[in-house]
Amino acid sequence: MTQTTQAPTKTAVGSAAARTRWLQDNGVYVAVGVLLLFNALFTANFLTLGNFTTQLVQAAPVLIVALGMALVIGTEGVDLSVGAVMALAAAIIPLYLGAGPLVAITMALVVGLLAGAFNGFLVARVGIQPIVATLALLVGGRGLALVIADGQLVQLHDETFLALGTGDVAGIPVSVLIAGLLALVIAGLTNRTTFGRQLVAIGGNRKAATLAGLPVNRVLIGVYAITGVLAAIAGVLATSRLAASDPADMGLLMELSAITAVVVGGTPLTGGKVRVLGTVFGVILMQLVRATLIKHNLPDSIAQMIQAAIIIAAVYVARERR
Amino acid sequence: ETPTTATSEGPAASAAQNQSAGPGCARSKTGYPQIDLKGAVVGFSQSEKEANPFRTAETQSIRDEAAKRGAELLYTNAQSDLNKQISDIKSLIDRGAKLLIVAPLNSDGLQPAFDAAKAKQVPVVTIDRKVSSQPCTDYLTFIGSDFVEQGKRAAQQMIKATGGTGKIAILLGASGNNVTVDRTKGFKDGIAGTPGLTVVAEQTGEFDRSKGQAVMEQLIQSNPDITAVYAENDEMGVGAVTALKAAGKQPGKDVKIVSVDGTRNAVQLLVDGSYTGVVESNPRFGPLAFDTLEKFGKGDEIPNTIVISDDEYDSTNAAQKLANAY
Amino acid sequence: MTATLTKATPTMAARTKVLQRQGAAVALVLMVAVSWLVFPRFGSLDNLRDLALQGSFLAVIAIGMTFVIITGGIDLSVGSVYALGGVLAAWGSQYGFLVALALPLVVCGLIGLINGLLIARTNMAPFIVTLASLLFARGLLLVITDEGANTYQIPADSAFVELGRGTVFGFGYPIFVAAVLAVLGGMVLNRTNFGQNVFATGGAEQSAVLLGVPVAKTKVLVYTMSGTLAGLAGALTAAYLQSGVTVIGVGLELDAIAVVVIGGTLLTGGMGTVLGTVIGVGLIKVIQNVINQIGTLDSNYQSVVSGVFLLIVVVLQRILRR
Amino acid sequence: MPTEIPSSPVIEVAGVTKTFAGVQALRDVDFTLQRGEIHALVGENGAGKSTLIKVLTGIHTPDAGRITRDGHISTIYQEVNLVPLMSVSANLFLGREPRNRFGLIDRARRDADAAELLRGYGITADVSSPLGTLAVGEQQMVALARAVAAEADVVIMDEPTSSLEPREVETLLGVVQKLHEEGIAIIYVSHRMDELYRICDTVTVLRDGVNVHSGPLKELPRIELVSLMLGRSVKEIENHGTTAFGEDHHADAEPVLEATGLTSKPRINGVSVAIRPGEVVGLAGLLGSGRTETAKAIIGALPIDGGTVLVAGTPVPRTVKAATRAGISMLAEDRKTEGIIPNLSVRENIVLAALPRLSRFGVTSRSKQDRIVDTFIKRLRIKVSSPEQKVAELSGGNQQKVLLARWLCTEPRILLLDEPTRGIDVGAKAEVQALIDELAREGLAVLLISSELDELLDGADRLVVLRDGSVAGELEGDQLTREHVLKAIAAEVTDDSDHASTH
Ligand SMILES: Nc1ncnc2c1ncn2[C@@H]1O[C@H](COP(=O)(O)OP(=O)(O)OP(=O)(O)O)[C@@H](O)[C@H]1O
Ligand SMILES: Nc1ncnc2c1ncn2[C@@H]1O[C@H](COP(=O)(O)OP(=O)(O)OP(=O)(O)O)[C@@H](O)[C@H]1O
Ligand SMILES: [Mg+2]
Ligand SMILES: [Mg+2]
Repeated sequence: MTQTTQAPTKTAVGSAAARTRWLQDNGVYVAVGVLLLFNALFTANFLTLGNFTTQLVQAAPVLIVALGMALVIGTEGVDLSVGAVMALAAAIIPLYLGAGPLVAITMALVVGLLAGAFNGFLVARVGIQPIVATLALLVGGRGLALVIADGQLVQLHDETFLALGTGDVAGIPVSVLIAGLLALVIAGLTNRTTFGRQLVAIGGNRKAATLAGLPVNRVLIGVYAITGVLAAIAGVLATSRLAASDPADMGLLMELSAITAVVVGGTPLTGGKVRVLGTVFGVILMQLVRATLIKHNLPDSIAQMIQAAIIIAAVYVARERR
Repeated sequence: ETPTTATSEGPAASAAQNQSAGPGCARSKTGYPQIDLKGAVVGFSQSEKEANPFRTAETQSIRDEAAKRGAELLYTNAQSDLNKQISDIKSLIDRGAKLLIVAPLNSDGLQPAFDAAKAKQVPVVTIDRKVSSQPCTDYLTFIGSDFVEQGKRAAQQMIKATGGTGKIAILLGASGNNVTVDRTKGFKDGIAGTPGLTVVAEQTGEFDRSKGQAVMEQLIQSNPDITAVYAENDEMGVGAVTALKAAGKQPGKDVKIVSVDGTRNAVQLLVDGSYTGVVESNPRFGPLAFDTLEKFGKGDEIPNTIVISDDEYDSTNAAQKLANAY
Repeated sequence: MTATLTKATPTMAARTKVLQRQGAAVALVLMVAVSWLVFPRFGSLDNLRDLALQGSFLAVIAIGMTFVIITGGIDLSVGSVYALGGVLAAWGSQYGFLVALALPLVVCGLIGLINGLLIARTNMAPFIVTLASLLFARGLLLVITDEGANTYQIPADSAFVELGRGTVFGFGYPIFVAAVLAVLGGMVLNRTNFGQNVFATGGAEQSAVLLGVPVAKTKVLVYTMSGTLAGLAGALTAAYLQSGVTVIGVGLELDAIAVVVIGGTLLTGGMGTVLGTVIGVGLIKVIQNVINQIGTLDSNYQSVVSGVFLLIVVVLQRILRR
Repeated sequence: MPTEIPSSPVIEVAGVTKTFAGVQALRDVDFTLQRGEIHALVGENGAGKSTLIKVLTGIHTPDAGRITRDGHISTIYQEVNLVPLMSVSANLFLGREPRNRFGLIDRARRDADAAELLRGYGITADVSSPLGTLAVGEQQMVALARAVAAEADVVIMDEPTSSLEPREVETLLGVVQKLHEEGIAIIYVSHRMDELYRICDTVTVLRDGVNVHSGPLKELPRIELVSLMLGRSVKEIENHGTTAFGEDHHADAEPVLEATGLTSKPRINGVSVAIRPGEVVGLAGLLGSGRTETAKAIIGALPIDGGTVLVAGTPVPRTVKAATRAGISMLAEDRKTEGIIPNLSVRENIVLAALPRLSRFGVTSRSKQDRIVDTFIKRLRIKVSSPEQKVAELSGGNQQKVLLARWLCTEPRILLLDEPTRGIDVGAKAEVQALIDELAREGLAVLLISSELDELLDGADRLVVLRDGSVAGELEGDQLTREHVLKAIAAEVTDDSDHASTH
């Protein structure tokens, strides 16, 4: 029963390790670059301003949701209810649009805040695991939205409100601008504030964070509330772009898109780390993948399989080594 | 054969015609008991949430007609879950339904439910979607549109509107859905004889407005020369209008849009001039379904397939028929 | 004195523990009793048979999910794999019973195996790996069915149909399949070394490695199992429906996760029972059935009621556990 | 089997090197374990002991070098590595469960065997309850029982006694002796000199990942061993005693902390402790006597059924946050699950509790953080490659120092230290002890929990002895002797004998 282990030669290991480490941190940027290059070469009319605007506009709501999702994932949680919250926000808009767009938007955001805070309460105070706690709202939330809207899609005509979806500031679409600003705010929040650092500490080791006297419950409720508000913002923007309140389909499967983007962007699902820029690029990557598949007119079957492969490849590169 | 007049929804276009050439189905053949509609318990199994105009109108039509004829209506909704629809139907029978109207979620897979109905001698009328089981034995008859025909009519509208030349993008319905398959087939067959029309892209918009819009936005960027869009339901068509406008196109003029359904939103766009044509998919099954059950009860022969007549909207008639849209 | 005290405490603790563990069972018994009283038809043999049959397909999937979740993982692919299994079985039925049964088991098992290998060998998060295979399995299904245009029918007289439609005392075969699998699953989990490894892997992965538990192998096995069982459930469903319906299984993964969690299995891993899962299936199906019994409920309210109910069950369970 | 020393090695290591992300943990290490010997492996925190062990057992693959193993190795790792949610008996027999004739696990027999086995280690806990409900020390004993029962040729113990009480240490040393008699070779890692000299034959000293000495232990004077470990001259070290505590402190008259009647069934029952500023109060007691619970109850981390906590006469609300704000800090016993945030850097771990103080309007100040972190890394001599290194990559002892720093930078008035020197090497231990001393002199009130009696006797001005969750006695001044404490702790055992009780 004698075993002898001979170690591999050292130098090869060292440089390879450095390379994988670099890829791990920057994989998502590389992937976006590669995809851009591919499209520039093989996709007709790709390099136009209009096209880039389209991609950004489509990505904006996903990004806004993904930013919140990144925070939740940073606390070692997950929020499955974001799509339902978008639907709730969409259902609220027509109810209050009569009183002016500002009122309608405020009400939608308040509902998002309440929904998020409710999730946070379940997770932090009642101690229910995030997936299940938010699953309840995923199941019930959309139903509630449909009840509020009486199951109907409502065409919207308020010009000011619709401008959110179609207007631009200095050539930049309003929704893209908002998404960009929110990305900056969330980046600042995670990296520069007590709240942000406490958030990752809680995700890293909740018991230790509690014993260190951190306001664990407050932070958790705060994080879910922020996520709820962000989802509501995304719901408002998507609604205005659609020019209709459509609670049946608004944000359907958004939770999975957002989680995918966050994870592809290098934020581990195990918590304790939030990568905001990575999330932004994760969203862009998934958007480009979808665009590429549509533009090359691939059938749905192949498109789904290619998406699966790309998700695996991106996460494989960015995974944490043991 | 019998054109029914006025449903609660206004002037109905729900004339029916017997399309089956073979022998019909009579009660004597099945040995089912006679049931008087008045006071009878009728079960209705809806397939998905009433979250789109078609389903809303469909359910409402059945409810109204049941009330009108003094039948007691039991209602279930399968929430897009096939297994749930099977238990729904079983539970309707269990709760005492003597007659059944089923809007199948899918063409296949309802056999266990039909078997249960057969065992209890409950006649089943399926509406809006034809199932692959045996008429007269597994179920009584099917009342609904011919989806392939709808596709063909959309193709004809398209040919007329484009003058027979153009590049078409198709916004497909949800993958794996028979409606998608049939409407695609009908449309492609319909344009087959017109070499000037080519399909440059076909992508799924999952019957959803925002997905339709998103896909259209992508397609119009990569294929700016698209001159026509065939959307397999109105919602995607309306989404496409929004996308085209945002891309600086004039839908209805630069880009012709034809879709299937007949919802108020689409017909309104047609009135406004940003749409080209709509082929109706008539959801008002109530009168026909109850007529059929009544006739069956009386002992008349029922055809295997009853096609509900679908209207058509184009720029010439949209304004006057707007009230008909649902 | 001390002796009696120390003796008394454990039994009392044991008693409360039983109550805590069986929280879901208590809820189920209450639910059934109330439904029976309120809705006379609930207790009819036909209704109960249908309830059991509907539950059996979900139960087969959820048993596999229980193992996965106890290892601290999650399998989002089961819904798609289930649908794929059904299509494969229907296609295979033209070559006889054996092919119809074996083909879905092998292919779906393989998808599970790939899930397991990716998760165990590359340290990628189960959530994301199985999310990708959710897409992949759907894509594959669409390829096989010509983008969903083909639905394979199973001849009504084939022996395979009997597997789904046959009954003993009116109770369908799938119920017995699920029951046998539940008993086997419980036995494997509690009475075999593999089962212990499953607990150890989920309870403390690092420690399990140091304790000599074959963690990677265990993970590969549970995902393979989950895939195979989802395929089996699909095959049973196809036999029952007499066709390989393509549109089934959407969102089924969430149902499976919900019942496992309702059954008391910890989503963080390390703890759980197959019996609990079966009880969870019972609860969900009874709720659905009761919503149907009410009959007049607007379809939009149905999801609200389901969501609220899910919430009540998990909150109750959480409170009992304290 | 009698002890004969055959000279064939069971483990032979040649030229092993292991590097972690920039840190060279082992450098060209040679190491030989002879059949049947007890080999001490010593060195400062972060010297590479645990790494060497993990290389030996195959957990880590070395970058270079050759390892030859002959026989089965069984290991007790430094941090308890069992599965808390599984039952005690399942943990004990994981991987070699007793089977019935159908090949299924025989649970009744497993429980019976486990209970039987553990009785030999003085543990009477319910073997079917989850392991996590046992105290850390008891878990350590379970790990020991498991390792020993595995019938190995080599047993490796990485700081097995760091969370054990004197009584359990005796049990453990007894077990080691028995294994030795059976001819099993043992690698024994510990920072406790007494134990090493009592049982070990040979010693290997690691310093900064290098093997600086291997040879017989008995011939090596204690002071020389320490000098080898620290890399300092013998003279420098001679100035230190066994512990680095100074003389008694001058405490104020009024207690800053008054905890009265703390009760949390069933763990503690009416415990009262008062500490004055500048005073170090020790908490003594057997494993499971409720010391950790007392500390946790004081800081609000344990729900209590009764009792009050006053800081400077004002009641403190029952949350950790409120207690922290009132000036109480606690260094938790289990640094892995209750201390470090593994993903975060050393800097972030240190400033964690003090963040609000280092921020303005919720926005953190990096420069303030860096200043504090630098100060503490220097003051506590924390061995890091940079403050931005992940704390999980530090050695156990250095992690402990990071946690101490975390609490010190909150500038507390009352410091609860639960096993502050657990797993800390001699050098660092002296530093920590000196630090406690200094803090007390600066006016801090310190509650010191330690399983090392010497540390308590030297460090504390007053001792509160716990037994079964209640105060069994208080010792002060002259009474602070080994005998008095042992008597108070073990009253239960000695009650029947003719020894007098403490008070
Ligand atoms: N997984 C790891 N990643 C990075 N660095 C590591 C890792 N494990 C150990 N190290 C580093 O290797 C060095 C040796 O650590 P090791 O745990 O072997 O020390 P030790 O001698 O056991 O110390 P202690 O007495 O504190 O337990 C330390 O500098 C430590 O930071
Ligand atoms: N989580 C828990 N659940 C149930 N019992 C526990 C738990 N933690 C500790 N105990 C029990 O409570 C008693 C007191 O444990 P505690 O950890 O306070 O002892 P201690 O005096 O601090 O000993 P040490 O810290 O040296 O291990 C022990 O009998 C232990 O088994
Ligand atoms: Mg160590
Ligand atoms: Mg303790």
